[in-house]
Amino acid sequence: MPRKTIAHFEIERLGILDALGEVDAELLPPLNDTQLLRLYELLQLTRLVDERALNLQREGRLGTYPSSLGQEAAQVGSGFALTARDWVFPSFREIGVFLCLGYPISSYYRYWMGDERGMLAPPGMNIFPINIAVGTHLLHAAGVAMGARYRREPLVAVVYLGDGGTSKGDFHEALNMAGIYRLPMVAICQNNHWAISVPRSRQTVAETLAQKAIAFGIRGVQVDGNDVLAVYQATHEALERARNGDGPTFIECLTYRMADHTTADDARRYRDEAELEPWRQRDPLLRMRRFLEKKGLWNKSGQVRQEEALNQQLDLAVADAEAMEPPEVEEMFRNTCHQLNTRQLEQLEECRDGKP
Amino acid sequence: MPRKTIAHFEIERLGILDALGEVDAELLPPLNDTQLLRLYELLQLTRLVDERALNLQREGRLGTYPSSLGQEAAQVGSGFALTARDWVFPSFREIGVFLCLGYPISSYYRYWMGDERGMLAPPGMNIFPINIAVGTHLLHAAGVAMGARYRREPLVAVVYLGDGGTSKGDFHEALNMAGIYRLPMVAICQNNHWAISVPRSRQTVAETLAQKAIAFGIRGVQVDGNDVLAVYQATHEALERARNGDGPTFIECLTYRMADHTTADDARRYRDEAELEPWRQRDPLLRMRRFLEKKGLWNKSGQVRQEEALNQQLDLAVADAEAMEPPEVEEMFRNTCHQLNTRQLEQLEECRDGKP
Amino acid sequence: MANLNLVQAINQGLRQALADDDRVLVFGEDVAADGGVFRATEGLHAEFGEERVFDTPLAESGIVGLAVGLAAYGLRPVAEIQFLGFCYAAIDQIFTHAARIRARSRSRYSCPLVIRTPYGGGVKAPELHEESSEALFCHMPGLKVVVPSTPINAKGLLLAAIQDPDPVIYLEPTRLYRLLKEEVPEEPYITPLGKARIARTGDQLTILAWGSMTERVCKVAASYPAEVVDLQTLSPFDRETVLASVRKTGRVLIVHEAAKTGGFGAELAATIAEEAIMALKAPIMRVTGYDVVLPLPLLEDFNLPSEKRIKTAIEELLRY
Amino acid sequence: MANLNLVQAINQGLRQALADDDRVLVFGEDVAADGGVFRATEGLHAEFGEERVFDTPLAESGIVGLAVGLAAYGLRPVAEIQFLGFCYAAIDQIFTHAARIRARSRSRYSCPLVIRTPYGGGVKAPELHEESSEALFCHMPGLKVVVPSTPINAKGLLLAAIQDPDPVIYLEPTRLYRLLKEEVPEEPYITPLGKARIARTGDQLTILAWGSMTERVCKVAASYPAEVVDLQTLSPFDRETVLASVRKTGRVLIVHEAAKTGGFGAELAATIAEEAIMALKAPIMRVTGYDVVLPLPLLEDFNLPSEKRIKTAIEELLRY
Ligand SMILES: Cc1ncc(C[n+]2csc(CCOP(=O)(O)OP(=O)(O)O)c2C)c(N)n1
Ligand SMILES: Cc1ncc(C[n+]2csc(CCOP(=O)(O)OP(=O)(O)O)c2C)c(N)n1
Ligand SMILES: [Mg+2]
Ligand SMILES: [Mg+2]
Repeated sequence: MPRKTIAHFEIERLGILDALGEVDAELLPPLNDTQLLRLYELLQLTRLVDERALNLQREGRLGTYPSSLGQEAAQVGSGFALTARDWVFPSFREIGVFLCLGYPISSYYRYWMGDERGMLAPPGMNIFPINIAVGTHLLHAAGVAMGARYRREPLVAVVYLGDGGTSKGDFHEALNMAGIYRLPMVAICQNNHWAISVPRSRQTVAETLAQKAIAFGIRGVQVDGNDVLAVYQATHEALERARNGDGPTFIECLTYRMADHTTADDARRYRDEAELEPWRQRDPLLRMRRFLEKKGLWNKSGQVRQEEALNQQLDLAVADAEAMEPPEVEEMFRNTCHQLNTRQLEQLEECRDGKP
Repeated sequence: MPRKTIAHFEIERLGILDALGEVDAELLPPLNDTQLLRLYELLQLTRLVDERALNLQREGRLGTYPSSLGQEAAQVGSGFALTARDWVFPSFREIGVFLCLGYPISSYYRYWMGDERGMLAPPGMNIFPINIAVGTHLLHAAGVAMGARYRREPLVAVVYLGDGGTSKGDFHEALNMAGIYRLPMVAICQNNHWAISVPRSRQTVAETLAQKAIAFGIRGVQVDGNDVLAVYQATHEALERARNGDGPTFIECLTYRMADHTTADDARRYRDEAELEPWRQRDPLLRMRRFLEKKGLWNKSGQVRQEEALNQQLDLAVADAEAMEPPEVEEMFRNTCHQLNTRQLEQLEECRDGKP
Repeated sequence: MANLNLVQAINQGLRQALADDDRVLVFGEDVAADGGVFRATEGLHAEFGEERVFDTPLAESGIVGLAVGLAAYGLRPVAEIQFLGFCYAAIDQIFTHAARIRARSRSRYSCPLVIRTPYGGGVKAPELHEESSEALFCHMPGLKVVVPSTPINAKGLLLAAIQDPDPVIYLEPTRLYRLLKEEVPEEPYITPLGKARIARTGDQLTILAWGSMTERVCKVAASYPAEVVDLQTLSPFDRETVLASVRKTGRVLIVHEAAKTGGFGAELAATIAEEAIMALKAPIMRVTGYDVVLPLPLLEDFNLPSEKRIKTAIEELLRY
Repeated sequence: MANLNLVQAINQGLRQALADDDRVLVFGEDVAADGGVFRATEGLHAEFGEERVFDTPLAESGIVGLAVGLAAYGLRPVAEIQFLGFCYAAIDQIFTHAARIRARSRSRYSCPLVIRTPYGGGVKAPELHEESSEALFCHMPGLKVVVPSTPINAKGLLLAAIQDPDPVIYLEPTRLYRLLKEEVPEEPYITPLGKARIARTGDQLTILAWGSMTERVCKVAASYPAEVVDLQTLSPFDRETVLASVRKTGRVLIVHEAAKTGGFGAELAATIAEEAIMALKAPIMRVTGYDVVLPLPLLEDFNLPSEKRIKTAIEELLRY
């Protein structure tokens, strides 16, 4: 056998709803009008919660915050496909996913105000705390997926990461294990083209991120990340496969970070504003709204009413978050380990009556 | 754009010399008779040095040792393609590569006798010490490759790893960087089908290891690792590309670990002896010998003479290794940092007159 | 009651944990068919099957990260890292996640995992196979660090570690694996974490040690009025027992294999200097590995605290 | 001579190192166009170009491993890890390789690299952005650990670190980046590694500190007869200066941000208890961060050693 081709691979991209609000009828997922409207409402809510967070930060009422502007479809489309059983492993920019699960907005704000209690998930909601150490949490999803299979629980572990996250060794170790153990796991990568100031093109020279799945012998797909229907469909398919024992999927959502990396960042230092223009045309909310209007499900006044309603919801959430009494120093000790040792107990005493 | 295929990939396998000693004339690399005979001599030497190490270990004259039995072609074929300029980053099972560079056999033995001095490379020989922490050294090759490019030195950094090494995060981080910076680097993976007791099939479910290159957007090829000519050719091509600025290559050499993992291991605990039979048929030395005999370059008596000569060389190497005086305790301190601090100096004093 | 060496006691402990609690899973490199490179998991794969006892790919960070997920899910993962020297690649998962998931989730999730790993020198093994970096793990709140020193406490501490609701680093002194045998109770039992063991009583000098040094120290101490405190758990360490012994003897010798500077002996000395200094009749001495990169076999005996160095230090202290 | 804050002094040091020595390369995440998330590398990419100053992918182990290769090849890599909390992923490369390549190759290769990273608390940053795990690196022979505390020593120590033939972990106290300005000499200069600085003289009490705690300690100490020793280099630490001060004052307070147990303060206390105990009039006290998982901003001030806690300890010690 001389030079012989021994393996072939292909990467597919899925798109359903284009920037003008036109859909590919064959691919349209079977969602009823209520669901379609709910999707749009979640997109709206995501954007408003994010906008409000930025305002609070500017007023010094919230700490450093990473905006999800422009990535709403990737978050809501995938989050909407989840079932209550599934476990979610967020990165730090997935407010849209938290909202799909019904996570209390006030808690989410509270976390970014510098309070760990904001990440205490409500009972029955299987979501891990926000993960700051990029790329390290895919392994936890793998572990939960393995545990669930061991317990014969039909859940899927869904983990979110960014394009930058694909460069970490843990990304590799986790997805390789997901393949070996054929785990019920879905990794959703929001390729927003930037890792702070490092562009996607400098993160890897692979033409797509989806093809990284080939290294692990698992399924990889790319979707239009600003197309909420395509993201929903791709996630839904991946979840089905995982539930049916057909193994993990790595989904690359092509989207764009329309804001600074965080409120501590100034993207003008490193990126050309002109780059944003084409992506404004691809706005995920706009295209969904156009689609709904064409379907006669939506109009200007509905839009206005919805925004009002959501903003009222936000006023309450902010009020709740700010009404919360400050955490006690006990918090810091009691959550370090299940039982404090004698030195920790002495330290707690000192700390209690030792306001700085 | 609905479902659309956006990327295609293929993995090629190269073979030139088959198990019966037949070659694919078109692919035959342009090596003259002297070179072909030298290749065979190096294969022989590799096997004999290895055999001797095992004997020494059995007699308690050498420590735990990892045999390269069956992998001679992957090591010699690649090592023979290197130039004196290139830098080599071995794993721990590449005696064949050391021999191609002309590394002193006595030093190699000395290392496995528990003496760091065995890894002090002769002046002008650019080889890193044996690397025990699997997969972590690809990054050093990347660093040297980047440094060489910076200095406009036309060298290539060549790193060796095993199938197990492909599972480590550092493997991913290194090859991704190699792609991004288009580094003059070649990673040679000896897929000997086992990582101690873990079979290749449990290391990853990717059909080939070569395809892992796709994740990094770099070139990946598979070769018959028991075919010294194919390994030579594939390595030669990869080196040329690297030198010409065409970037890194990941080469998977399909071979088999015919011995226990190390002298501390007993493979019968976990692998079926029957698995070895087909690989005995594919012995890398045998097929090269058949090829040379068919070409009229080799015969029984030549074989006998060569073995004698090589064994004499080995007797001397062992004698040299064993004649070496034990290391001084200074060794331990002086090589920790360029200048000892006062505490280390006190410790050195104590250690000197404190034989255990 | 059977006469077992340390590795057999660990094997028995693992078998009993697997049998008693279906939440327990054992995994790592070569732990299944091979039974572990030191045979600590021998027979477990055959007895409990692939779902409970399985091999992983060669990926230490992955092994620990997987364990973190399994533990948060509610299982009791017991992960093996083949040697402590390969734990460095897993430190991010251990420090960033295993130790913090309880805090980050405000106790919604916890991390009851055990990481077993052979550690320490004296076995003439290759590079990175004889590390003793226990101190690193003792500086991360949220982690427990346990070091057995006999077959009996090896089993009891292992079962305690597996039952503990927080992450435990369980360091197995490779040199002791087959060095000593003793009668180990057949039934499962617990040796409580956080409690030291008085390996030998004495009133003139307190020697603090753990793991393989306990054995060496006890040998030497036999001919002196020295009390040997075998810490058993380094984090949290048994401050009360240590201080009580020091207050009794007034002299302290600390012995460990790891490099002196920044070793765990420093914390013990600092605690004594902070809380019992008035009881001291002499300087707090440390006999430890030197501040050098660990040598290969030919020099390792010059680095490991020898009986001679321990003897010398004892006699110097007793002269005060 | 310009009035610079600490981050500007570092920026100047990097610029001069790049200008003076073409072996120096600066790289890490966001160090190029962005100039570093704290602007420490601002302007360097524009001035020295892509070959000398470049961004890396998001891979900390990769960044350090790359630096190890560059250093062994003969260059002088200065790698930035964006925050100390992300160094955990690089500890394998740091401990297994950066610290050992000299030993493993019997000095045929060495590893003159510098890892710069912001560290410490007090800046109300997110999780993992305020770690102070300096002690970990002080327990690995072969590594140096440096912590500046003023703009002047920040520049001098950085240039010394870059010239040092061995690997140096250079920890930048984030809280001080913009807190204080001082006149920094324009020309390049060296602040020798391994030497402490007497930040304040006094004869009744010795306070040992480094990094951001130096500033806080000096504030409080001003009203007491306390000598403040700013270690500057933790590994190797300036044992002679520390012991001399202790022998003079007979009282010791150690202040650091990191958790108490296993912190570097333990090594200092142990060294004193071993070599100068007879000079002590009082227990060796430590005021440190607590043994807890680092809290988020709302609680961080309760964990960081406060002026009040330092004051209380000083007064307690002076009562002896
Ligand atoms: C391991 C690690 N290294 C560095 C950082 C600092 N950092 C925070 S976000 C970020 C970029 C992440 O990029 P990406 O994964 O694409 O996610 P995105 O910010 O685009 O959502 C970096 C470098 C971190 N949080 N974790
Ligand atoms: C990081 C790391 N983990 C574990 C080990 C222990 N170990 C030594 S060799 C080996 C298997 C390596 O397999 P492979 O990479 O295929 O190389 P081979 O032994 O087949 O040559 C293992 C697990 C190690 N040396 N390094
Ligand atoms: Mg991104
Ligand atoms: Mg192998």
